[in-house]
Amino acid sequence: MFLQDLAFWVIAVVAVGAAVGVVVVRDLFRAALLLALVFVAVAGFFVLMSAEFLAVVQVLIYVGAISILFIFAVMLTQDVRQGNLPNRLQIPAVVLPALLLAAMVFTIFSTDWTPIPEPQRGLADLVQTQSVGPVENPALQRAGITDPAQQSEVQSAGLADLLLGKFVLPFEIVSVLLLAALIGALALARGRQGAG
Amino acid sequence: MSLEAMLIIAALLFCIGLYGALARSNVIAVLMSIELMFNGVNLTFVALARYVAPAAIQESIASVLTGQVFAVFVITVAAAEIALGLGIVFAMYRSNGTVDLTQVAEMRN
Amino acid sequence: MTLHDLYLVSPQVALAGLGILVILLDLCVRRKALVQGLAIIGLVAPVALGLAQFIDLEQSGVANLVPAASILSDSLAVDRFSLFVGLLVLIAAAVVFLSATDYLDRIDRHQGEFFGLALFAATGMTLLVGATDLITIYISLELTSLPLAALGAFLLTPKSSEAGMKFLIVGAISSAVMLYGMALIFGASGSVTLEGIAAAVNVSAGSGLPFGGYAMLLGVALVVVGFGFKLSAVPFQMWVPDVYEGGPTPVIAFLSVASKAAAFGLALRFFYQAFPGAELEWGVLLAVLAAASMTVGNLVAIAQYNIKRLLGYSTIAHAGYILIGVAAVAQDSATSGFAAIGPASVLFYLGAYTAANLVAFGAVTVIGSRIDSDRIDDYAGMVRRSPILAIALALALIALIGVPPTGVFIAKIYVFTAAFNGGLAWLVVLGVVNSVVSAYYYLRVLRVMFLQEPPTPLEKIPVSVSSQAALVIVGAAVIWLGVAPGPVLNAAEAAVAVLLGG
Amino acid sequence: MLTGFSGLLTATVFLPAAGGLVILLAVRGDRNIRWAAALVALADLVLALAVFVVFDRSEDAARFQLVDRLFWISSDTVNASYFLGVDGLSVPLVLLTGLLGFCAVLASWHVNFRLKEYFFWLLLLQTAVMGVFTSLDLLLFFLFWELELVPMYLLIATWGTGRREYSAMKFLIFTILGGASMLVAVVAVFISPAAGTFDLVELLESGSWLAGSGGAVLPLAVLFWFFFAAFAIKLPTWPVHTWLPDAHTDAPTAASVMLAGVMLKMGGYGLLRINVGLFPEQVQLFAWALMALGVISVLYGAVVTIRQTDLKRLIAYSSVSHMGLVLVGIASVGVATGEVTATGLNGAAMQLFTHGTITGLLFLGVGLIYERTHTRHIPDLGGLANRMPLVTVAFLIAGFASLGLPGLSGFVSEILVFFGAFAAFSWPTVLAVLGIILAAGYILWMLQRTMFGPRREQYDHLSDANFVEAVPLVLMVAAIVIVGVYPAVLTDVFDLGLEPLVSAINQTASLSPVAGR
Amino acid sequence: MVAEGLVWAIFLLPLASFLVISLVIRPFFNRYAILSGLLLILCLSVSFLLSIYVLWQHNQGATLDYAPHRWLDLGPATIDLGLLMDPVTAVMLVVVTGVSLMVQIYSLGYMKGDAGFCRYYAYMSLFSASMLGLVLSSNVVQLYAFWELVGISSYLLIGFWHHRPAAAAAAKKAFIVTRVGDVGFLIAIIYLFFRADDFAAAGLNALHIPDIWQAAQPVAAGGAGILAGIALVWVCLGIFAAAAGKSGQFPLHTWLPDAMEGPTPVSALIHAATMVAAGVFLVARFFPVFQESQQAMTVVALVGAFTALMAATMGLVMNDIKRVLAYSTISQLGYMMAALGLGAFGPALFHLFTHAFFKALLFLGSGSVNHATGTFNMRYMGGLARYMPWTYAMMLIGALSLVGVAPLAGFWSKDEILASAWLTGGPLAANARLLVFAMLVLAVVLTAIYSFRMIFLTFHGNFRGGGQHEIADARLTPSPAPDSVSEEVHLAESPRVMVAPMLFLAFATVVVGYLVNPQWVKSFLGIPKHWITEYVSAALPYGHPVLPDFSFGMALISTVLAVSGIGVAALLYLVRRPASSAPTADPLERAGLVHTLLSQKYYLDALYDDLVARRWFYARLVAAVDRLDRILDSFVDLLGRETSRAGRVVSLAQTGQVQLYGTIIVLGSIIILAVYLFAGAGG
Repeated sequence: MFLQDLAFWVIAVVAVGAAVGVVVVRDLFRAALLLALVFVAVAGFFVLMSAEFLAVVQVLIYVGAISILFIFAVMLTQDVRQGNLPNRLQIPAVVLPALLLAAMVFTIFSTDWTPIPEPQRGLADLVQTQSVGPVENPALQRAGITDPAQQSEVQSAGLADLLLGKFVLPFEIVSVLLLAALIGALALARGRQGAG
Repeated sequence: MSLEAMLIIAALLFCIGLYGALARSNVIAVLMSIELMFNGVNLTFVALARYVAPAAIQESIASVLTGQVFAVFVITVAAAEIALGLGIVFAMYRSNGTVDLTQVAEMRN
Repeated sequence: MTLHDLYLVSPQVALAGLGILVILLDLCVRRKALVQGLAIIGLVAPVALGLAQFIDLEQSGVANLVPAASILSDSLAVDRFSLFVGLLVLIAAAVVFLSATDYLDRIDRHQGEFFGLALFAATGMTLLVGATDLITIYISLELTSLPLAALGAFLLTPKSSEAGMKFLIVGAISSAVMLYGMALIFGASGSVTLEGIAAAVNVSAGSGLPFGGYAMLLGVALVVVGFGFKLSAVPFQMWVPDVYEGGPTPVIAFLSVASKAAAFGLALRFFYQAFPGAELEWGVLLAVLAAASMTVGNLVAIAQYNIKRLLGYSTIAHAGYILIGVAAVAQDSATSGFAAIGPASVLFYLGAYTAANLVAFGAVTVIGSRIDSDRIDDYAGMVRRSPILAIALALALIALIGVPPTGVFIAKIYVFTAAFNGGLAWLVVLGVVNSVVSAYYYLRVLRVMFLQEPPTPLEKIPVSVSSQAALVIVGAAVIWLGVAPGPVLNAAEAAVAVLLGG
Repeated sequence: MLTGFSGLLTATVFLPAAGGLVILLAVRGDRNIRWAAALVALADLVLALAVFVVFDRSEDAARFQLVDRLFWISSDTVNASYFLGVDGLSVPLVLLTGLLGFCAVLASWHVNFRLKEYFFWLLLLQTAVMGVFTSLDLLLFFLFWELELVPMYLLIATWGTGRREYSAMKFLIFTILGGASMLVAVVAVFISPAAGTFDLVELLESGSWLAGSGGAVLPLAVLFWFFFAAFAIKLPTWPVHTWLPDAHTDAPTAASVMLAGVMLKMGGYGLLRINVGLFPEQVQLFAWALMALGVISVLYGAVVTIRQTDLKRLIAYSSVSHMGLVLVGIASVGVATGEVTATGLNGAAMQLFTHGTITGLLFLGVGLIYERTHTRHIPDLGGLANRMPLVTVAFLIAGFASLGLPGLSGFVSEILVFFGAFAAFSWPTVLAVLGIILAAGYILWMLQRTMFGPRREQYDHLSDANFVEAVPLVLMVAAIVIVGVYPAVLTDVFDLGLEPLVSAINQTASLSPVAGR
Repeated sequence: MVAEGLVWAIFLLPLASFLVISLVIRPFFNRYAILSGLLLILCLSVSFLLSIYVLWQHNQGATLDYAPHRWLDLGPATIDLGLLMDPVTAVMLVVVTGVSLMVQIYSLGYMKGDAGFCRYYAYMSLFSASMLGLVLSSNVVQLYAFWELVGISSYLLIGFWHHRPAAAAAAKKAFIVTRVGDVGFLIAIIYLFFRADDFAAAGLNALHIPDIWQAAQPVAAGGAGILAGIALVWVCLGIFAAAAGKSGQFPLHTWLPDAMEGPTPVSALIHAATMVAAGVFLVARFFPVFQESQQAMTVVALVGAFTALMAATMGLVMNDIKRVLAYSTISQLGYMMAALGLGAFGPALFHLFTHAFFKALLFLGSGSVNHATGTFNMRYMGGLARYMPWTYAMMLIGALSLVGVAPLAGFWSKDEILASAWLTGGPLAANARLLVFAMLVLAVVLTAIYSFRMIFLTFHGNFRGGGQHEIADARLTPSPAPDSVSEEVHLAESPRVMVAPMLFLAFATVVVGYLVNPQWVKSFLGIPKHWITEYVSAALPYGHPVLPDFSFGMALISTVLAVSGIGVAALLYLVRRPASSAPTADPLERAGLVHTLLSQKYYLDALYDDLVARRWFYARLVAAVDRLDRILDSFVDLLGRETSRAGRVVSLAQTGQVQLYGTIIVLGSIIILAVYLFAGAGG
């Protein structure tokens, strides 16, 4: 557990520090790199929270795609880059998020979160950790799940099952959304009328 | 490591992102900050999924994955949003010749 | 996913498919009129499917076509409510497409993408009004916003890009904020479905806090930000005038009616189904937003010189009026027959407002594309340059004031009745005072068009047949809704039954 | 529930609008347009006369007659009907509208641009006013009430003179403000569980909707004042009268005639029909306030009138003064002891009719003068009596009627108002009576300086009214004289409409603690 | 029994004449304008004959009770159109139709060739009809209606030459000043209606005049006792206010001299004989009510007497012959009022009767003079006796009658009033009665002086140039000559059509005193002693003070006073006058301040017009209210301006800076949160 805590705090420091860097450094290129670092750190959190699949997705999409996009964008607009100057809204931009943060922190501490009850704790761990594919029997047995009904339940509780089952509609919508974003980006990239 | 710690880190990320979104003048930096906010949200989702009992936990153990599912969708949408956002940034860059939001304020009262 | 599930989402599938088809057709043919034609005629398919679902509803007698066993049961509802608003969206799309004719030569080469994106956005809207879980809501919301952002920047002119960028950034910030709120709601309730949230709120009621707890409270407050952005309610409205001014007019037309209708549908369903026991809390919040929207929208509109900006502020103001209906929860619904009047008035108002605003934007679209200006001063003597445009615009503006015999008049009566029923008499008074203020700026446009001399030499403004048809049909609808509102009223009342313990 | 469909009222109400539409779409040529409009208006006058004649005055006749009722909006929550009908209160006003509508069309003979539109709006206006007087459904009433806005606005702003756009906008804002206030009240009445209907007849006759103020969503007193605000603006009463002088001054003749002649009457009609009819208790309770406003309007209007140098402004302010009498008449219900009688209300109703004809005639006269001399500035006028004897005579008669000369209609309404109000508020009534001295002052001063005085050379070429111009003058003079000589022709009809209101008031007074005042 | 229709015809014939002239002759036969005059004369002749017939019948004891016709039903009371045929009415009918007939005949000549000939006769018809309607009315509202119609006819006739600004202004002034009084009447009527329920309880109609009489009588005297105490006083004073306005009683007399701007026959008929007497008639009509209030009677008597005296003083210094006559009229009306106040009902009406004839005669005479000289200004007359002997003779008769010299009509009637004042005094307290008497007696002297000043200035001495000379003089001064002055001077007797009516009136002036009211014999030509005073007194169903018999002492005193007055006038204007060189000089001017005060009419006109009307009312009150109106108006504009300014201010936030928009969103959400949290924490 100590190692876990240590890892958590290390990642936390890295994540927050890098995030602050993203919004503070003048050089956009460095900001983009720091952003990638934040993404990686968040992926680390995911791992810590047994969301391995998400961690993978995070790395693939955020670090692998989005960061690259940002870097491209930064480079393409290099010629007009006046640096990443702050605008004139510094005071409200600090005060308001700070207030919001205070509210969030207050909420986080004053809320009586319902913990996962003990009988299901183990199952939940298992389901979350093994979220990608079917859970293998040995793992089940290690977790002390012997009831066949429970076993099959756990086995059927995969992210993929959810995405194609209970959440199939948003899944389908996302596909349309991606298509729309693609087409939109393409259409915007076509250039001015007459110019191309 | 606890739920509260995790949530606070997430909230911090979110608010730092929010600050950046409000206070940076370069549109790319603003988009980056918005990504920070999404990451904060995702952390929150996953942490909640990890530590907080879903209402339907008695009926279906799979419901403990709901937060993660949400996070998956958020990541995807964020990607789409950034793709389109950068498209618009390029369009703006070409037509207005700048990526500085303080200079893109032609329309006002 | 069974065949029946597919049937349940068939209108949306048809819409998205139509979007793809239009883009493909654009790649294949040179005659751009065909693209437009397909986009318009193709809309028949989703409309027909929606009507089929409606008939199905009537015959089966169930409130929601989605059976509990369906895998869609957590995500989607196909009921009269979603069909009503969905149909409104589709009609708006059709009308916008029809009246866009005169505008299309500006986006000559990418009409396919233009219509395609609009159709994708429409898909999002139709899903939005049926969505019953937070994830679907979020995704649909994004599907509504993102294509519109792209469309906003579609002209690639400085103003247009600026409009698209503003829409995107403000939208992204508010959707991130909303998302955090959703996360909190999810955390507090342990559920993403509206039903589950409602159950959690009921369980936690009695804590003395609004919505039963701090997390839920903060969650709702932040979700309201996202909704407010879509509703263009104060204080989330700041993007509206700039985007309206810079965006392509047909897109703005679509944005101002369809997107708004969907957002109100969403807001109604969200609040009524997820927080049925907490009306007092969100009712007051929305009432305050309504008051602020009406007042700010109308006040600032007075100072506008650009017709699109003016209509932008007008849309903010009308968001305020409609919000009255959302906020007007029947105080004692058990005793009176007026339990449904709040949401029903919202639906009717949306219908009437859609008609009036479509006419206004239709006329502005044509005028703007012909005289290449949206300045109100350039509308001088419009009645001589094109009587039909002037009369149509005048009718729309009069309707927007809420003068009989137009639909918005009945709608206002209806909304105000609801407000009284909800104990919001002060809001009614504020609302009527705002109507007076609004008359001032609407009529200024009227005055310019009818009373000022046109520039010499007099240049007539040609209007395409399709635009004329759109203006005449929707203009007739504006009056029809004012003279014989019965059918639509009945439909609206039937539609909202599902929100109230349906 | 009253049902039926006789069609006469529907025809009366919609004939002008329909005719206007036909003119707009189908008639070509200035001459034809004018005659077509005149024909339509004449036909409507005949219909209005028919309504007046057909109306059954016998003892056991129904209170509301010639009912036209169709279902309009029927949903689970909102129910409203297309419901027209007349009672004794509205019948004379329908006639007045028909009469003035016709005169207004004839007074528009010289309008020379955008004729079609002009007559369309004018005729639409007539439909709106007719609708207000005949609607028996609150929602329909409000609909017609608002329908008049745009036509009037455009008539003033397009065909007016001077600062016409400013005046038109002012008119509009005030009227909309009033409408807004009424809208609140209409909706509140409807939503009140004890009412739950827009059906005026039901509301008037059941009276039960008032039982217990808990039955309304707003206190009845508040509703009363919301309604009152709308009608007071229209009437107009001090201090919300300031739109009237501007609107009148800058409106074209026909619009002035309609505005002063019938549209102000909508305010008075509303007060009688709704404030008195639906709020028998409140109107008694607040009679003192009505009286105060009325007396202030009478005196204030008269005093300001004296200072006016613009002919139309002068008449406009005199209207403020004269319409104040309507309030004074209505305040007669505030008697401290004893039964309320219909005298004061009848006076108020009569004042509506008589002021309509008198001021209509005055504006016609001013129109003719302005058309010929191109000025309304009183110091620039004078000596017109020689050149325009017919106009002078009409103007004189209108002026005399306006200052309450017996034998002409104004006297009847004034004396009825005073008779009625004195019983309730003696000293304020005496103050209001003093207004007639002021009236004599400004009317005679105006006559002296416009019509009389030495001949002026620049006016030597002026001609008297021609046939088309003379017809409305003669009609109005006839109306003024007939009513003045034999007022029972109207008062008997008004009584039929007012008696039920009075008995309702007496009934509530005997039931409620107010009676003890 | 006289058929009701015949009585109505007296009123309806002139009305018909009005309608025919205005609707037929004026529009279609204006070229034959003379028709209008003939028509009215015809109608009036018939009316006159009918009036005499009615009077005769009534005197024979015929009952003339006619049921009224409902005009307007007002619940407890009704407004009726009815005929109140009592002796007062019968006498008034004869006076009005008779004098009117004469004036109309005279007008044929006087108005000949005037462009407004038809209009003139139309107005005259209207006036005659209204005046007849007034005296016939049985309902108080009906009476008020005709009262106002008479006023408007007077307005129209004073302003007949409307192109003359002075005439138009005088007409307006006449109407407004009388209306001030009318308001009192109206309020009295309103008060009566207010008591209608009480009336109805006693079976009376609150607006029916005989019923009002009854209501005013105490129950003990067989009345209804409804009107009593202070209410009774106020009702009386209200009615008296109107009477004072119409009859030119102080302080509402100022309009009457100005009213002389109208054509002279109009002055003769309306402002001498009939309309101005309507005030007296009104008080007489309500005499049974007045009688019950000592206060009201005292007021009436004092005001009447004071008016008689004050008007006479002003008559002394006027140069305009018609104005002299006008003040004389006011003065004489004062006598009548005073008589009524003294309870001398019969003498008052008798004086009204005689005054109508001799004052009409004097006015017609002044018109005749004007016809010859082109002016009314006596300073430019003189010596006319030579040129117009008939006119001179008749004016002399009129003047003597006015002064009250022995055998003429004026003597008899005035004498009765003085005798009443001295001997009985009716309900008045003794000192009030003596005051009244003193003023009346003093006025007799003044009457003699001004009357003969007029005669001497006009007819004696040398001719001073007439209108021509006046216009020439006016050119030397900044103020132009009045519009009524004309250059045409033809010193000759007036045409016969003008002289004949004067002859008739002069004849009446001589004989009428005997014909209707022989006092010192038992009967004259079968007419009983005190016939008219007793006859009219019979109109009072509730009794009246006893009338004194003829008193030689009083007759002697008044004659001496009159003759001495004439002597003074002769001294001033006959004996000393020719010595003065300036033709326009007046010996009275030597009175200095007193003369100024009198010729400025005690500055009452100035007080009313300049101070009250202009400075206080118009410049202060009206201006202040007008300013208030502007403020109200600007308040509306201000509201509009501020609203749009608020809009602009709010719109300043729209800077175009997109992140500001985001900031505002966040701010908004934080505010929402804060409110929720506080509200939540608070409960």
